[in-house]
Amino acid sequence: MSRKISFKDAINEALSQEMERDGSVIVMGLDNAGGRGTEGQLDAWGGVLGVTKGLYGKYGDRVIDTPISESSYIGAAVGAAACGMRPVVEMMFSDFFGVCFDQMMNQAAKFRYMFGGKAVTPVTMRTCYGGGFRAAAQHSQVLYSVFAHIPGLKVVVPSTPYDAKGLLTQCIRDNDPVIFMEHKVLYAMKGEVPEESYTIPFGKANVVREGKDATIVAIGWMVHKALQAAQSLSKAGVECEVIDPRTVSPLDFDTIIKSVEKTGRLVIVDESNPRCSMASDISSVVAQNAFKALKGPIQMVTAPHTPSPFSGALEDLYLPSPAKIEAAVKATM
Amino acid sequence: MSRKISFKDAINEALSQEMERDGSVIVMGLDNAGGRGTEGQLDAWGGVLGVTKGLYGKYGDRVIDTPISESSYIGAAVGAAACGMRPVVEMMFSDFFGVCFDQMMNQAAKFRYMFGGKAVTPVTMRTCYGGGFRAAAQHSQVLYSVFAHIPGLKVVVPSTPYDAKGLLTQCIRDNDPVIFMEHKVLYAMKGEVPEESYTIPFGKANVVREGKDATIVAIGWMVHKALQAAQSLSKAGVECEVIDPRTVSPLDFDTIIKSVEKTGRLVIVDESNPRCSMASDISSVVAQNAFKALKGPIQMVTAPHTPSPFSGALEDLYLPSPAKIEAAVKATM
Amino acid sequence: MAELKKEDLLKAYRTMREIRDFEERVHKEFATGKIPGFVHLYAGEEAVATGVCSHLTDDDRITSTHRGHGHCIAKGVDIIGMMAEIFGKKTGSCCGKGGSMHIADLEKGMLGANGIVGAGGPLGCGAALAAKFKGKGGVAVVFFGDGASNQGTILESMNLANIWNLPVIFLAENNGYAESTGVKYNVPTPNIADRAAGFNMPGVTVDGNDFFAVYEAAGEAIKRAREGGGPTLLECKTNRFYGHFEGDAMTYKAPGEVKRQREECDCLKIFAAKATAAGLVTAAELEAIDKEVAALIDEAVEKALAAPNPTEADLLTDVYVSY
Amino acid sequence: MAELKKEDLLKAYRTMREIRDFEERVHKEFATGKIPGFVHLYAGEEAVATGVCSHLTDDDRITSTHRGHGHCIAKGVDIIGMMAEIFGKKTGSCCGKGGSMHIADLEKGMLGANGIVGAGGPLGCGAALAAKFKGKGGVAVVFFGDGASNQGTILESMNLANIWNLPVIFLAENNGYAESTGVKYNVPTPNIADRAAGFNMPGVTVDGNDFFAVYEAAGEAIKRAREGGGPTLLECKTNRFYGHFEGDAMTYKAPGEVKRQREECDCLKIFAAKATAAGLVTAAELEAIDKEVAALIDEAVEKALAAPNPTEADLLTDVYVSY
Ligand SMILES: Cc1ncc(C[n+]2csc(CCOP(=O)(O)OP(=O)(O)O)c2C)c(N)n1
Ligand SMILES: Cc1ncc(C[n+]2csc(CCOP(=O)(O)OP(=O)(O)O)c2C)c(N)n1
Ligand SMILES: [Mg+2]
Ligand SMILES: [Mg+2]
Repeated sequence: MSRKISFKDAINEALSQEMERDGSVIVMGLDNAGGRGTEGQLDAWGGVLGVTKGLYGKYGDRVIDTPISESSYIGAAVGAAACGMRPVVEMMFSDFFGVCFDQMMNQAAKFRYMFGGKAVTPVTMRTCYGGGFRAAAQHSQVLYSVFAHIPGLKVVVPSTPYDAKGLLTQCIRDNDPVIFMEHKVLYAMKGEVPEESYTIPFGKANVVREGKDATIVAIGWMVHKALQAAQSLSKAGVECEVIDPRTVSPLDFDTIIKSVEKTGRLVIVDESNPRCSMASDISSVVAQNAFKALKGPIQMVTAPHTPSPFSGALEDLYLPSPAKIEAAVKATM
Repeated sequence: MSRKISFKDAINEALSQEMERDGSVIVMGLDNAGGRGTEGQLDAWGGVLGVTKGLYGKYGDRVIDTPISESSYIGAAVGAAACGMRPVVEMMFSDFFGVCFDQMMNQAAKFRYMFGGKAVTPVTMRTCYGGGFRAAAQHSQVLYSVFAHIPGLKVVVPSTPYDAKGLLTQCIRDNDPVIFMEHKVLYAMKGEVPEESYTIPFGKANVVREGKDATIVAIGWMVHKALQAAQSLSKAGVECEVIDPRTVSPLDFDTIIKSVEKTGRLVIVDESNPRCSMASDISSVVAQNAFKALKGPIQMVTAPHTPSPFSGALEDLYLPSPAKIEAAVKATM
Repeated sequence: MAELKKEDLLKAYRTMREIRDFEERVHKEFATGKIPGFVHLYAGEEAVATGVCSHLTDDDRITSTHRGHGHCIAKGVDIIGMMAEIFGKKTGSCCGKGGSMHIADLEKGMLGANGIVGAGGPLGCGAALAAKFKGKGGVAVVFFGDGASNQGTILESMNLANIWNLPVIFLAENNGYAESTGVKYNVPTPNIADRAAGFNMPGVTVDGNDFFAVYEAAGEAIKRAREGGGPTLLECKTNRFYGHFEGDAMTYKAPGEVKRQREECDCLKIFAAKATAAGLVTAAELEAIDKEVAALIDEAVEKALAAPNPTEADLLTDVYVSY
Repeated sequence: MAELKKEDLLKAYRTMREIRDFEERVHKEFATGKIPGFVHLYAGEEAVATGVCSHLTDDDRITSTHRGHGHCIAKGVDIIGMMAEIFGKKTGSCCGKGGSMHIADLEKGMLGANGIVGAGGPLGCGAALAAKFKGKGGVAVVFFGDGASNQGTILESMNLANIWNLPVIFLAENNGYAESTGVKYNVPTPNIADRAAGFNMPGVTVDGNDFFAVYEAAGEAIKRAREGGGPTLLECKTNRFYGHFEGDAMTYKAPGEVKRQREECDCLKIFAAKATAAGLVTAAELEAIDKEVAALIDEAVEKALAAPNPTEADLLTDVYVSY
């Protein structure tokens, strides 16, 4: 495998291949084709950042543009999923889940349990998240910690084009509601991606780098920042193991605990706000299950308990950085 | 002080005294008076569980009944707060925040930061939460972990009538958006409450019981379950310190850490689902800051990663119980 | 009326009677403390669910509300399983995990009672979308109350349904109250159906206590939807005979209001009077049904009481298909 | 027109010119990469914000949208501070923490641009509620787009406003597009104002490129609101001259569409033509304003470029009043 494509194209390819493979897969979202009801071009946009571009040309009415009525169209995806379809519905920015949180938290997530195991709701909710675009407080949030808190949802956070394609394919074939979180900074990133379709199972972490001195767990975009830090630390003789959980619900605690049992040290890099975050979640589970193995306090590198600032000067300080990760690794020593 | 009143009446009294004291305090919610637009009695309900009963008679149009449009009426409370009022708005059950999550997460919580410190939004959102009523998956959730994740919100969870009155009074006088969470099981609970008005500051935990062998942090209804467990353990010679944080954002980590430094052991009792929960939050902060003091792994007693079941037979198994807390304390040993 | 065969009429009457007796019985059992949780009864509104669902097959879907027992029965959900569910038993429709507020049977096209007011609007649009893709003329019906008519989800769903030309009927059950608040306070127009025009769809208001009026209006709307003619807003004005939930003293109602409604607007009485007067069914036939239904409800309660609770093994299952 | 004094006209023209020049300049600066984040320009729609806000004082409040620069300027927000904010500078209206999508000035009654479509509906109702309690005739205006008209929050807010008889104007800025999607796809009725009847309020549609038409209709609605007559839905049909956001190639528009609109529907040209033809102002007076505004915008950009960034000390402040 040597073909390199972008994270964005990897997502597009997964969507296209699954639509080709299974007629019950439909794609829904704001401007997912674009140009409806205008005198200009149809399929003008492919979603606000162009991720679904070209699907309309191939699959026509199976690409459904929606009014700005997220409760209704996300809820419609949930309802259609409970009635035999496999919708992939786009929430433009994860911040906007606020306007339709009920359909996700109280409907999609709870059907199966409330109905005694008799509901199957294979809906995939794709959404773009995270900082780095100076998009300020309402377009930069991370929120997977909130989603993972909710039983009944699965939450997937890929960090590479390869994982994006394989995990999204798994989302679409999966029989549970899944939130698929695409970091906006990663869209342009290129990587090797096989042309044929493939799946990556949920709940299997990826050990991105092996090391014996400290374990760094990092999520989404943060995986790349952790790798930078690990490289720099390596020069100083500290070898970090970097683990990318890939899915945060379910989360592969086993791989993390095994690594901590080896290294005795843990840093978690999570772009979320800190309180009740994925970082605190992983920290608490490890502290409970690998208590004896820990040689020093677990360190969390997160955003502060503050909304995302607009100014680039502030956002750069707001986000976890390789320097902060390095410092955290040192603090575990 | 010897007058005993119920948790519900304590809340009602705080509302009434603050309405009396400050004309900018208004009360809003579904059927908060009740009987509007009918041929029957006015002030028929006082909210679904009767908490605001009688305020309409005293304060008339400052008690505002709302249509079932939570986004609009909660958002209106937020907007009115930003324009000089001090609304106390009721969200009947905390589960319903799903339909208006945006107004809370992206509006109320973020105004001040986004607007460079120039907004003041003194809105209090009262809501009823938690299990025990066989109210099933959509009327039993806890959700303070989700709210506490969000910078800009304060989250208050009283466990006694005394605290309910003092903390709610503080909420109303406070200049930030606050969520005030009332456990439905506690409404009927009686306790000593002074007649005059008083405030309890945010971020000051209450050491409900002193002990030297283990620290139990418990929230809301769970405080009472923890006390039961502590009493039973005391008979076996284990003396637990029981700490009620009272507010989970801000959270008084200092008091907890000091206690753990004394006892070396920590159990957190949190009615939430476990992932990215308040239990994991407290656990991670303590593990980081009292690492050396810990003599055994921190234990969390929470609900499982499962929606709330309806059947009483299941709900009793679902909720943290004194027996589970006892077992957890033993597991820290 | 002409369109309805005798067997159709008897079936409709049986359904309404089943709902009424089911609810009256749940009311009694609740008072004894044997039924846990929040319970909202549909008694008084039977003609609405029945008039609508008489037109539906198991392939058609409905979304329901917190007041869902009537919708279930009208959609053909097994009454024995329903009663067991409401008692929280393992043999219930949802294994005791859902209860009254989440009672469902997806195989019957009943997508669940719902504890969130207005949540059914989007879900019903989704069911209709699925039906549209299937292309076999299936429809969805969204039941919602006068109170729910103010929820943004319902309003925006009407617009969505129109834009997507979905085979969905928005069925407003206007029983005059949202909890303790009168519809006059919450809805500023004479009819909820007046909102339809803003979303470019037909809006119709009928007497919801008259099975025949509901049946006819629903038939038209459903036919139009099946034929690709898009959504309709159909409002049925009716009454609830019990409190908002069990335990509600109804002080917000005028003295004697329910009594008068029971006398003058009881859909079962109205049905019986019309159908016998037209010579389509006999009083004896209806009485026979009454007896059968009474026995069925007795059986349901007996079985529910005797049924086992779910056990610890059930607590953690059914969250995911796989995890 | 008669009602407007010369100074009012010149002030309105100045405001529209300020908005236009501000936006044209931001467009240019954005292209050089100096402006971070997402930026949505109001050019083309100036007559709407200006026609409405001409009736408002600092005690009246408005809620805005992602496309908020025009609303700010029309509401009297300081242009120097605005430009600095958009550049992310410490001297900005929001200390560089908000940016284009959250630009605000509460003292001027401008409750913020908003990154969440439809969020202003509830907030505006709240502002109107506060005004009602204050009892001094204050009003609130909720600006929202044709796309936002489908958001449940906007729809239910209209109902709420009616029930509570709030002094609020729902101001639909129909520029024909929600991002790349035409209003014909999203809104099934000829006018957005057609939705008003369902919520029992007046609904009016005017030419949003004609300052005078907007001014008059808004004046009536605002007067009614001030006098306790309740809410109005006022729709202004207009055009946006730039992409949805900066960087949008606008392939969804017909070739030449914007060019034609700039020629035929430019609200500044229309204003100038009407006002000079009526002999109320002279071309020279308008030109003088043009020059002053050009200088002001130059100054704003220069100051913004020269201003300092916020610093680490600013990162953690302004989350709470106290914590
Ligand atoms: C989002 C939400 N808000 C509020 C409630 C509480 N609640 C349950 S039923 C109800 C009244 C519903 O009135 P209506 O729609 O007329 O239905 P009815 O009870 O009359 O059948 C309310 C407010 C809820 N369950 N969900
Ligand atoms: C809740 C929410 N959904 C979607 C978006 C993305 N979005 C931003 S502007 C916009 C289009 C708005 O269209 P319209 O209301 O017509 O305003 P205009 O841009 O034309 O001024 C969309 C979909 C958002 N910001 N918030
Ligand atoms: Mg009702
Ligand atoms: Mg628009």
